Amino acid sequence: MVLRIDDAYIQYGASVMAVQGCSLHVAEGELVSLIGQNGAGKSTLVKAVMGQVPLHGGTITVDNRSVTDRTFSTVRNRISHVPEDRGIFASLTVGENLRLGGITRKDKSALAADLERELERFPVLRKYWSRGASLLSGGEQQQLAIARALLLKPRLLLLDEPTLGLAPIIVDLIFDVVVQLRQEGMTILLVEQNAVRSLEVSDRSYVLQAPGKVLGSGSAAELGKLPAVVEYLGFSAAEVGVAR
Amino acid sequence: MILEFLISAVGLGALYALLTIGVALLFGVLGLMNFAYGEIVMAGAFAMYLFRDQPWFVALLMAIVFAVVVALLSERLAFHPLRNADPVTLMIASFAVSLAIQSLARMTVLPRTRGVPPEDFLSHRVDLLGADVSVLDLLTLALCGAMLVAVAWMMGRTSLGIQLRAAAEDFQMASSLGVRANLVIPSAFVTVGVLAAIGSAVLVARQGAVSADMGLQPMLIGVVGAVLGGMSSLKGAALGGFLLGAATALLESLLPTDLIAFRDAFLFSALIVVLVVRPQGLLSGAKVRVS
Amino acid sequence: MKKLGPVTRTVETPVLLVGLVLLAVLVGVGGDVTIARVATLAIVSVVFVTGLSIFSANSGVMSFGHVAFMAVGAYTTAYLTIPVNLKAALFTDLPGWLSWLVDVHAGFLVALVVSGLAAAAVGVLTSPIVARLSGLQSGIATLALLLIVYNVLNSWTDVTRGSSSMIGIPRNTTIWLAFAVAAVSIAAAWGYRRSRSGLQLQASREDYWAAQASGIAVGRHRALSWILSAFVCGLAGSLYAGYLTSFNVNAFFLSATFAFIVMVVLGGYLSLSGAVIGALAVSALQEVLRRLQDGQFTGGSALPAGTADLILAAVLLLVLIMAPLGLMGVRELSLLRRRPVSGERPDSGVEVVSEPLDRATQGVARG
Amino acid sequence: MLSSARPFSGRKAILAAAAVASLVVTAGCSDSASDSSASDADVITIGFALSQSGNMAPFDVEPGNAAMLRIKQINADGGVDGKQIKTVVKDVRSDPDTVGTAATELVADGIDLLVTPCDFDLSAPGAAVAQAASIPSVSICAGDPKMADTTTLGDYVFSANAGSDVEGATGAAWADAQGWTSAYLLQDESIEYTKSAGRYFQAEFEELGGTVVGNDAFPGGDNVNISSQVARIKGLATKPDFVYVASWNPGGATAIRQLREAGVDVPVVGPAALDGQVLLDIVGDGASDVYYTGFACYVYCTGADSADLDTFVADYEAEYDSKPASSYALLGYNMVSALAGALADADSLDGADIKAALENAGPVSTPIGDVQYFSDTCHKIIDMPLSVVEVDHGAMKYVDQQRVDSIPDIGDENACAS
Amino acid sequence: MTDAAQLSRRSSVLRMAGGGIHFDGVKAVDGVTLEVRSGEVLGLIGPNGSGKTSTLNLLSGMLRATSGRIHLDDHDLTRSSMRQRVQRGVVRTFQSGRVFGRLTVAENVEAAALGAGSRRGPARRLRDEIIDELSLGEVAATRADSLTAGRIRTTAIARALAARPRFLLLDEPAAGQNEAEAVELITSIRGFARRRDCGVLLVEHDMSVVMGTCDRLHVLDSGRTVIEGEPATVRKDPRVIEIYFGKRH
Repeated sequence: MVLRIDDAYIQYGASVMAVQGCSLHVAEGELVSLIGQNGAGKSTLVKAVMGQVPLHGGTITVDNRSVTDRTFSTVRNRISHVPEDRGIFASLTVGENLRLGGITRKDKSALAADLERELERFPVLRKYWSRGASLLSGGEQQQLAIARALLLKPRLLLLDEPTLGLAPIIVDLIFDVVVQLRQEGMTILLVEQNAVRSLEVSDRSYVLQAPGKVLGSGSAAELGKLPAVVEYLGFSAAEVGVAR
Repeated sequence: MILEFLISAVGLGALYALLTIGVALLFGVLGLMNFAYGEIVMAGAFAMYLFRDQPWFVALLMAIVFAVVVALLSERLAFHPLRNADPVTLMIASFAVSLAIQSLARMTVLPRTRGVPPEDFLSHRVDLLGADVSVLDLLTLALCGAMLVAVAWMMGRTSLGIQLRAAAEDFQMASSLGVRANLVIPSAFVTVGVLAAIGSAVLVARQGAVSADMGLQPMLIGVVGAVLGGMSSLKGAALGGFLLGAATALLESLLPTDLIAFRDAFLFSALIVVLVVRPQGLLSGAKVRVS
Repeated sequence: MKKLGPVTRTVETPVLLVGLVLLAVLVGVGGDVTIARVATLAIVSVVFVTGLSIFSANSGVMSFGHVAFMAVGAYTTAYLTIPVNLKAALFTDLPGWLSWLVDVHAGFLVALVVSGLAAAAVGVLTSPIVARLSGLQSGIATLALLLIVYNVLNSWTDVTRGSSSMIGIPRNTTIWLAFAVAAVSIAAAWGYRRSRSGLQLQASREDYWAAQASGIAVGRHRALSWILSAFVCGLAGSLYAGYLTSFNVNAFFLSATFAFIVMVVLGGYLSLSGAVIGALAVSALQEVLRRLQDGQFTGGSALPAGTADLILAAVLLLVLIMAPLGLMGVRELSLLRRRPVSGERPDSGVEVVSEPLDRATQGVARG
Repeated sequence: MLSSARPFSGRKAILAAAAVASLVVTAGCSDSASDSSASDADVITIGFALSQSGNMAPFDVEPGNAAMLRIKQINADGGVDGKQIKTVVKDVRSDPDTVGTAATELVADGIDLLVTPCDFDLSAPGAAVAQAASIPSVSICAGDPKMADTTTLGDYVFSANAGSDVEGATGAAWADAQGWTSAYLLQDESIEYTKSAGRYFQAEFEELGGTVVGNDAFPGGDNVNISSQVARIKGLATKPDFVYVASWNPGGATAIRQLREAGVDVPVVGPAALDGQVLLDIVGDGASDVYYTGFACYVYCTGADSADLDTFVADYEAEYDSKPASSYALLGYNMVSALAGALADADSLDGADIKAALENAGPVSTPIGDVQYFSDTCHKIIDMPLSVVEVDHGAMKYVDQQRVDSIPDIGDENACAS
Repeated sequence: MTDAAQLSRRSSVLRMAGGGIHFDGVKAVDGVTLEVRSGEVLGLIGPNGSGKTSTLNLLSGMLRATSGRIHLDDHDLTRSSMRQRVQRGVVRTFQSGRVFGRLTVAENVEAAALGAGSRRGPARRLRDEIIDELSLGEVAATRADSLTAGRIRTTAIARALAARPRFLLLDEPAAGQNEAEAVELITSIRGFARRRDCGVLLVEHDMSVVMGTCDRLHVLDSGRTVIEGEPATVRKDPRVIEIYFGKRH
């Protein structure tokens, strides 16, 4: 199991619970999506995996190592995070941003090959290689963020709302890339509000309800049989099928 | 005469630019407007005094060592625990650090002003295109110019430079990509220590005096120059510092005798005017993107 | 909305603060001459930081230049209260257009008000700077203002006596007068805080662009609070001159600025209560440290000279590390129980937005 | 009714108030610690409010040490008229407010005489406190002429130094004695001391028949760059006989260094504030023909050949394990000699009697010769023998002793001028 | 009755003619002409970086146009500051809310009412009205930075309403909202546009919000106008499908 979250509790401030007893897992090569409304605790959970928010109960392990361990490092365990705000360094060029993606890697020749592959995948990045990243559009920045994350050669890729605020045509492109990565065997946890599209592409999905409780999980078809999930999402799995 | 003035003005500008980028670098990486910067310069100058009887390169080397050690100690003891603090808090903390280092220096090694004799070769004058120019002015220009180029190269081309700039922009993202805070922040302080030490060596060569409160001037120069340049880039900071130095030299040669005492008033009035006309600083685009 | 005795709520904080200052007065009156002196100077500091806080607590902009207003107040008081015959001896080289200064004379209360007005006039002249600048730029511009005023006072020897001390000012400041001015200043600061202008300025402190987008004339309100705070700081300068009877331009430079900043920051620079409590606490601490260093608590064995400065710097650092917004943060002193406002109970299904600590720097702390 | 106030829970508020109150009370109560046995008939108590820390400490520490040394000697010799001198010392941390507080405390303790810092601006708040209590105060070495003016701070205020007016005039007199007739005045604008040194130099030099061929100024302080001033000196049609640098350390030394580096090689003369090892270090081994009017020549200066000075230095070193670093130390030593002499003549330890005794005392014997200290119109020294010291290739050499018996009246209400 | 209130009775138009701005030589908005009328909702859509937010910034006065003119009826606003425009009734919101964090909700609203020129008494009455209308009563005395995300958005809208807007410029108000919330938002935007006879410019990505709310749509690409028209027409336009929706929709 690449990622396992067991009965996680995460607290904001003194009293507010953002995540209450959430459990989920992602197996090797799986594309798992985490869907739910704004405020359900999805991003909080991802940040907890990255160690950016403290865990108040339960465990999170990556490859059977607890992320709250003092010696645990997301970088050494090759967890790549594409945050909600993309985390692009606006004052650096596209090339410099990409260079940072592989900053910890020692295998320089393999890195060069990986970089070449990502530039094939995202031609726009090659085109704007020496341009300031701030001059890219939102969709281009998202591609840069994903490409940069891939240069870490991630064991686990955390994509937090990669389509937020993007034009529909870019949303399509991003989902295409996600599908492509899954075919390449990447292990991915995808956080999305767009439930329909997420269910479409994922092996399994978890539906999260505030405060960070799993309402149901499984494939699109399985979830469609859970009345609570259907009520919460506002549509049934059958409709997902229609959309597909 | 004109050439002499130019070389001296450009030399002073280069020295000020050097002092300014030290301040701007820490502000970029940590959001720290370091009022204790002058005390790092003072540490370097103290080494120049302590090793005044050694060859100049030994003294310079020791100045770098002393300044770097003081810079790193201030990071470890004061700014490290404040890494999560906002810029105003950091700035005020640096005030406290400045006071503490000054008091300590005065209580221990620098109770009074010390003199550092001039190096012989710096006192010579050379003929340059008909102008009688001092070696010190030429060296100031060359040394500070070389340091500026070196810093520009380091920030723009090396891996450390890219990491520093990335960390300056978004520390959390940088660290999740594997940029190590405990590498980047001390590196920034080391760089600042080296810059301050070079600055202190030039200052000592020009002034010959070392005292516990000598840091005030370089600190003011650095802070004012950095804000003048716009705080957004090291390039802007260097330009701000350079203009400050050149303006100082210009005022000193143009002001009549009975107004020379008001040099600072003229200088800082000009600064305020520049700030009011261009609040974003000299080298910063008119870009406003608000979401 | 729960009604909580509106009048009590309105005046509670200033009354408590004035009470605190009164406590300092009583300590001063009850103690020996040295205590009385320290207490009086502490109350003058209260007036100054109250003035400073009118600007910085409401606008959120730190000023390094307010000591210049204090200087203007002190010099004005000197000019108005030094006996005319002594003045004629002190200022022999006044330029012609200022020669009338030798003959003017005023009672101390008039001098006090005029000193405030003179400082306010400098405030009016400089208000476009703060109206236009924010953040660091503003901080540096105010620092530049201090450097300019210091340079002029220090160099315009014919008029300001330059680096020579201003002397022969009659002693008019009593501890009770200082207390009265402090009380009025606190009331004025509190009144401004709750005024239309104060509310709009606080809004701009929270978000400059959103305030602009709400039609708030940020520059105008900043200028207004700047001028009012200049007035109060001018009063502080006047009290200072009237108490010490002689002063030097160096009293209004960086070390004084640092001392006042320590007060305001220790107490909490976004809160009036913080400023007042900070001024009293730091004044008391300074005196304790002075005596400690002189050996009054350690049975006569004096500590190494300079220890007091070191301890002061260390205390400031510790407070900053433990409470970055100072002891009071943005709170005001209050004894009445109020409903908690620390956080809305989250509606089910909605994530609370306030971030745990500081998101941007969590990674740093880990690193 | 809405409030912008953030509630602050009652318990915390009380804690905060209690913390402030306890600090205030601690500050208040500790007072009983200082005992007051000053009115003891067999003891003369002198309060010292000096800067032992802060940026002005270098000016006060050595004169203070030397004063303590002299007091110890006097007490060992049986005291003043059989009375021992007792000292109470407070560090004023280079802060004018603290000077006032310390003076208030000392006066309350019942001192008979107050010694204030070596700087006019720091002395003034202390002198004002003593003046109000009719207790004489003596600045240990303030050089600003105003310090001694009975009309400025008051008639109980004295300075145990000659002042920059005397120093400037003495420099002029010595230059005139060398046969130099044209001077260039380089004026440091940073402090009053340097400004009046320049003014009185020019007045005396012109009175003696010399001409000041040029007059230039620089801002002074510790960031000195006089390249444009240098260019103007070098641009003069005829070289002046010498340059008078009315400045102080370290800025003055830096200015001289920059003059020499730029190739200005005429003699340089300056006031006593240039004195000290630091001048030698800053101008370096290459510089020569630099003169200043100091108080004495010892330790780092050779050629005075005075057994008295050697004894002073030896005693000082025996007491403090280091030699004095400037000639200001001697001023503190001499001051105590002067005070002891006057106190011996005083009718009582009443302030008015001590003041009268100070004004009427005769010349005081010091290691640099006899010095007449105070008169009833002039509360400082006029007839002070200044030692002209030459800086020559890394060494300081005694040249001559120079005195003036009066200073010119330049219309600035200086009570000591004639 | 104030002048502003009287004015809002008349139907009026906020118009940008040939507006443009460039940053570092890059034309962010290039000769865009559009107008919003009282009582209608105009949707401004387009791919990322197409100049939507810049257009909104030009209209609100946050940026000064480098070319073109902006008029409110007969008043030339091209050179007016953001504040002057607010006082004329052109009010914007921000994507992230940008409430005054350490002020209470009530103070947020009152400050905005004062900013738009109300005196103290009327400002407080207006504040209470708006707080009632948007059901913010129970959090009125709560600090805005401790509110929930939804309440922050509501507070930001309440603040905009306190300026008595005649034209409201909304910057992605539905960003990060679920569909139920978005539906609620549509209703309230349409509601206050009608009730207050207020013109609304809506910059939005969420097509369900845009389609459900807007009377007309204006589509931008690379800072230029692609098409303007009824939602149904725009939706079918081949150029819009090409650059924005993509072929799949």
